[in-house]
Amino acid sequence: MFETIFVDAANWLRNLLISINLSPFVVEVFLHVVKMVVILVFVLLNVMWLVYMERKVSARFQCRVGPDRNGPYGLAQIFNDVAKLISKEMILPTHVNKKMYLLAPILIFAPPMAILAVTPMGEGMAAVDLNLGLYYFVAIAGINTVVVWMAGWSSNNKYSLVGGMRAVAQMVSYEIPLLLALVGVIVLTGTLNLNGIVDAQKSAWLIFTQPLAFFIYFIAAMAEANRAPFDLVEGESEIISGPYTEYSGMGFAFFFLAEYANLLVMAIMTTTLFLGGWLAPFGWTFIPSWLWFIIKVYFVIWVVMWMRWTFPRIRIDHLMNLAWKFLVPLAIANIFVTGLAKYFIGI
Amino acid sequence: MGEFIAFIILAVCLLGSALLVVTLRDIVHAVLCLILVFFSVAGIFILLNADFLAVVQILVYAGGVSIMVVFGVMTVQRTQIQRSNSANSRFLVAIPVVFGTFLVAAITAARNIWTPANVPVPENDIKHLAPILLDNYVIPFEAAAILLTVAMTGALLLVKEVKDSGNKS
Amino acid sequence: MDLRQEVYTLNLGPQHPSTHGVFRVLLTLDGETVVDATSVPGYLHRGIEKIVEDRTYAQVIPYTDRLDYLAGMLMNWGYVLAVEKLAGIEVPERAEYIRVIVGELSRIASHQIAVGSMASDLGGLTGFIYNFRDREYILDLLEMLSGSRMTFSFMRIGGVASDITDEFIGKTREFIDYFPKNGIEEYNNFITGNEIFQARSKNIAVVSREKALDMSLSGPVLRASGVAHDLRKVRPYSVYPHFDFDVPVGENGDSFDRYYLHILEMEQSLRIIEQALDNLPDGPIMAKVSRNFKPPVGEAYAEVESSKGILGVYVVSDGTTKPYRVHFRRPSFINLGHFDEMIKGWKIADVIAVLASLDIVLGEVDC
Amino acid sequence: MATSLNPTYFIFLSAALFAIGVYGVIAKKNIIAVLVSIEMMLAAVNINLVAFNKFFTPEAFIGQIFAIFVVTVAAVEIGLGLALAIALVRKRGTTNLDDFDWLKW
Amino acid sequence: MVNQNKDLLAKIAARHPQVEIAENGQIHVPVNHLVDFMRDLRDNFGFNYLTNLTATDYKDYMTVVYNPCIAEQAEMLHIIVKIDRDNPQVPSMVPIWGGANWQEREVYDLLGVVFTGHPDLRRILLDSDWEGHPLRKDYEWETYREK
Amino acid sequence: MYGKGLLKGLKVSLGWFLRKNVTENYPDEMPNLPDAFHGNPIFDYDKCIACNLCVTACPNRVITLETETVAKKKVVTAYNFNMQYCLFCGFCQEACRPGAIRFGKDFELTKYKREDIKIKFVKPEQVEKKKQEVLQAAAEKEAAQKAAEAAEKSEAKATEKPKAKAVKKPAEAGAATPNNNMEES
Repeated sequence: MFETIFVDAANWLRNLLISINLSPFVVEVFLHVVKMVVILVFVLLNVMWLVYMERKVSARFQCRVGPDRNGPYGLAQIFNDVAKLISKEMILPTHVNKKMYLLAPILIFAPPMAILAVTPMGEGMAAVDLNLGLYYFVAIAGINTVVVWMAGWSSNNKYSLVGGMRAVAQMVSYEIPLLLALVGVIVLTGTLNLNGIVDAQKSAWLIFTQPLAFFIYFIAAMAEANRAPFDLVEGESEIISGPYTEYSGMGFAFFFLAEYANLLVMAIMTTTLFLGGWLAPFGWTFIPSWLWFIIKVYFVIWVVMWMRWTFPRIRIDHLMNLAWKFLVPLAIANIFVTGLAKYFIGI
Repeated sequence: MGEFIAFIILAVCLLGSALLVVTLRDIVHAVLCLILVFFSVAGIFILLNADFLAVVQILVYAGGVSIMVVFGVMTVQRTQIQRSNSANSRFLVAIPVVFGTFLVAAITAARNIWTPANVPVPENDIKHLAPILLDNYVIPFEAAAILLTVAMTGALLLVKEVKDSGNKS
Repeated sequence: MDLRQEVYTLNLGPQHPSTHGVFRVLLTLDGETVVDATSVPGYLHRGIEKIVEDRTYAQVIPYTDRLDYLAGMLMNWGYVLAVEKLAGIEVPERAEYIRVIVGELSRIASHQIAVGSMASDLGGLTGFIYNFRDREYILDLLEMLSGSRMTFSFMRIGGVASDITDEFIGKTREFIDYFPKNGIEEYNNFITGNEIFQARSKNIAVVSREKALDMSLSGPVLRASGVAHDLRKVRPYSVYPHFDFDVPVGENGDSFDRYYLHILEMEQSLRIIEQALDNLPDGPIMAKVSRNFKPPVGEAYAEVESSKGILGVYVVSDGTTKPYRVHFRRPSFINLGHFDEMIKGWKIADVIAVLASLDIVLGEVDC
Repeated sequence: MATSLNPTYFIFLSAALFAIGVYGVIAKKNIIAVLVSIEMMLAAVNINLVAFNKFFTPEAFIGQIFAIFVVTVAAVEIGLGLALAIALVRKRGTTNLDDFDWLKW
Repeated sequence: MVNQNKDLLAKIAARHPQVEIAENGQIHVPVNHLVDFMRDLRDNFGFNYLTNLTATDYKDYMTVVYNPCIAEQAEMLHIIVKIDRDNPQVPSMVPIWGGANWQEREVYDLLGVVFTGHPDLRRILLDSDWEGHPLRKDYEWETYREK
Repeated sequence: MYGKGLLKGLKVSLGWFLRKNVTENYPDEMPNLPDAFHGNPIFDYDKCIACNLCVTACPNRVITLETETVAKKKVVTAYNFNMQYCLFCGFCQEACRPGAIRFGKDFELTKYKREDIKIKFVKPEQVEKKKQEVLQAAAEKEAAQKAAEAAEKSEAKATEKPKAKAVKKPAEAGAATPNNNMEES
């Protein structure tokens, strides 16, 4: 019953709408709007939870307690944070490029939302079952760069500018190993459809058949999502807050939350592509598929946080060297090996 | 009907942002509008059942080319950015030329009687594209790859050489 | 037209998360590479040297705490040593031992900040927190003795303010047992051994032996360049000749050596404390110093090895109850003088790392 | 597939986009604006190609293949064009195309 | 710390008759002989490390104090130079010991001693438009402490 | 091997993730402070003998002490402790032989108003009471010993007078020279 709860809900809604004699076109449009709203709510809830989780997890790693003053276990801290950020003034410094400065925080949420629309979060639970899902993910992930650059450039602050430049350099460089690592996945699964990729992992998760690709993908995705040790874009000990230095109030809140939205997207894609998506390990199907998905996603997020609170930040030239001199050749070798294996063994 | 509405929306979006690209005073804003143009084109492609091309459009143009242009603007533009995209005196010539081009194309298109082959574009177009691209057109494909490599090398050389001579002066 | 147009200046500070206080560096950058740098200190200048001209000799002591507030004991020590030398006061041996114990504890606490801030400035905040966790033990110990956690004002001209108790000795021994295993080893595993950390600090901003001597650098910054110049060994003061310890010396003079010496020195400090606790003599803790203390006319200059380097105190007396002139030779100040040379040609991120490896305290730099 | 759309719409659209691009190429002072306009013209061409592909040879995919090559060429063009622009600007310190009126540099 | 090595002091006294060595080991050097003396200390006596440099205002004259020492050895000298208070000028030690750079700037800032030949003699701790030199004894200032 | 250090670091932080936190829940668990702690200043009016030693010992001129001579005995009429300038060095506590001024363990010394931080320890009624007591004691003493001990009285006078003089002088000098150019950051 729990297994299909969301699919059933969608079908019920569709049947309801059809039963009141709406045209199929209108029904589909309405259903998509509903799905978008659900994804929006899903992202916002997760992001708010992630803010709290990061604070708690980092506290645990640093032998502290973390927020525990507001509500039980400090859970009300989430709402207090958001309320504080909303109620603060969004300062508009004098020499900013106004249109871009105000547009950037609005646009920053678009790419993660767009990606989440195609990810299957449970059996048959993708808002849009896109044939080119994986390719689409790569394409949309690149858009983020522009928005971060907009924020950095329009702020008219040198720290922001340096941050924006770093964002562009880092994200463009890591797009390439990311893409190349995914080629191995595509070769093995023979599909670009995310549902298809999950289905193809029924025998063995791709993390076991493509460990190298997973390694490259994981590093590149962390760099794409600006997570430590690749958080050079923010690099709070060097360039204050990078592109977000000048933002305050809501503007800052949007960037701050988008950071976690990107983390969520990164974890979701890792889960989908390498950890078997919503598939239940050991045949434990008594836990619904979407719950398995959430568990895996949060495990990935926890690992990322673990790394963030352990490692120091890498330097920009090391970062570039890592991408171009280490990850790209490794990814190409991986493609080659995968291709050979596929050709000769025919996995 | 739905397709028509989508077409109208996309066309308005496309032409509007394209006009903004050539009229906005600030080159950076113009480039951001260019990204909107590319997204609209991608939308048109989806309308034309070319999903793969739409994603290529986003990946190459919106993700790659626009970033390159943005970078170009940043390295090139040193004076005030507000008036960086002004028109020169030739716009008086340009307007008749533009209208001429448009009219010729429009009239030719309107006079022609199209007989569309009423066959739907196959789903999952990438499965059909790949064999054509890698069997029938493998030589142009490789040529394109070489072209890209040559262009990249050339671009690097151009930028680097000037940097060296700049150091000397 | 030349490429100089691509160079831009960046004001790093005075309000910046990683300048350890209020300190400004005017960076001229080409992309992310530092072309030129100018240090601008002075944002925390409180005029302590002027203030203390209007205080009696004893009243100066709380002000010295505020120089290097991370190692207040050593700052106290430098000052009282100079005054004792000026007035020719013999300090009882027990007081000297207590001074050594609290001084070395203070040195460990200060080095922990150096190690931790190096980690946090490279982006690993957790290393910083781990250092603070263990520093708490030392602060508790010193608090038990002096009543304050940072600005101790514990030393007096001719001795120390209070005697150490058995409870203090017991807890210090506990700390000596605890620290090498749980503290130092953990820092080595967590910070020193980390490859990213090493890549960020090894071979960065190398200072040659000659340059280090020429620029009058001192403390771990000097010793990282291979100069074994530790006043506790080369010109021993107090009861340091009684103790057996080593002076760790770096090889390359890079950021990593400067950082790693702090950890090695913590181990040596622990050794000294252990020996001092074992050989603690009985006796008074204060020499006879009159309440209306007036040293003879003259001047004296005394140096101690503080956690940041050589702290020199120059005191001139005109025979009244107030010092005529007090000058502090602050190690951070002089170490920072070489900073702009060190960071040339490195990236912005390295500027932060090098500043952290210099281990400055702005209260001391600006005096 | 009876669609309410027919090729004329797309030809009109691409003609309009192409015309805007032509205007940009002729009238813009800034070298980067000109490059951007050329990109728009190429996009207009692509729309045409894909539209013809859909309406006339849906199963041969000739139009889409051609569009892919156009995308490649466009990427090459913008890359080289920007490199040239940067080189020129470094040499001459201006982005104004009207100032590039010498034959050697 | 004043050096106790009598041999060294005797050697210095023999080489430089102009300097005057007090009983407690403090060395008084005339200003015009300072550069030669210091250079000789560094080159021939091995004093390669200037730990301290400061000055004092004595109302009718000023002294500049130098404490050079030898790295990894115990020797340290206490050198006092007496200068005119109205026209306080001393040759800069930066060419001999680079470490004098910021210390001389500090002394200039707080006491107004001009170090001739210093590469970059600007105020270091105080604002560049600050008036007067605070550590001079006749410096007047307002108190900001509320009553 | 490359990566070994990274794994070691991960191991350390994971260890702390699984362990109990070492921090204290501060407002719930108050820190266990040693007796020597320098917290809030506490003044015991009855113990104060108005010797002025704390005033002279204080490096930052935090304490002002006002006295009034009632029946040849000094009565403290005001003991003001300007805590915003206090360095918590404990010199006043050390100087005070009778233990009238000392530091407690309360370290939460923030105040809402600037005036609140200038502590006025002596209340007028205390002064009045003390004055009455002194007068009464003096009267009693006078009544009891008026005829008898003339020599003792002169001796007391001799010891008390120069002491008061010596104490007062530096305080005056301190007030006369304007010196505090300190903007503590």
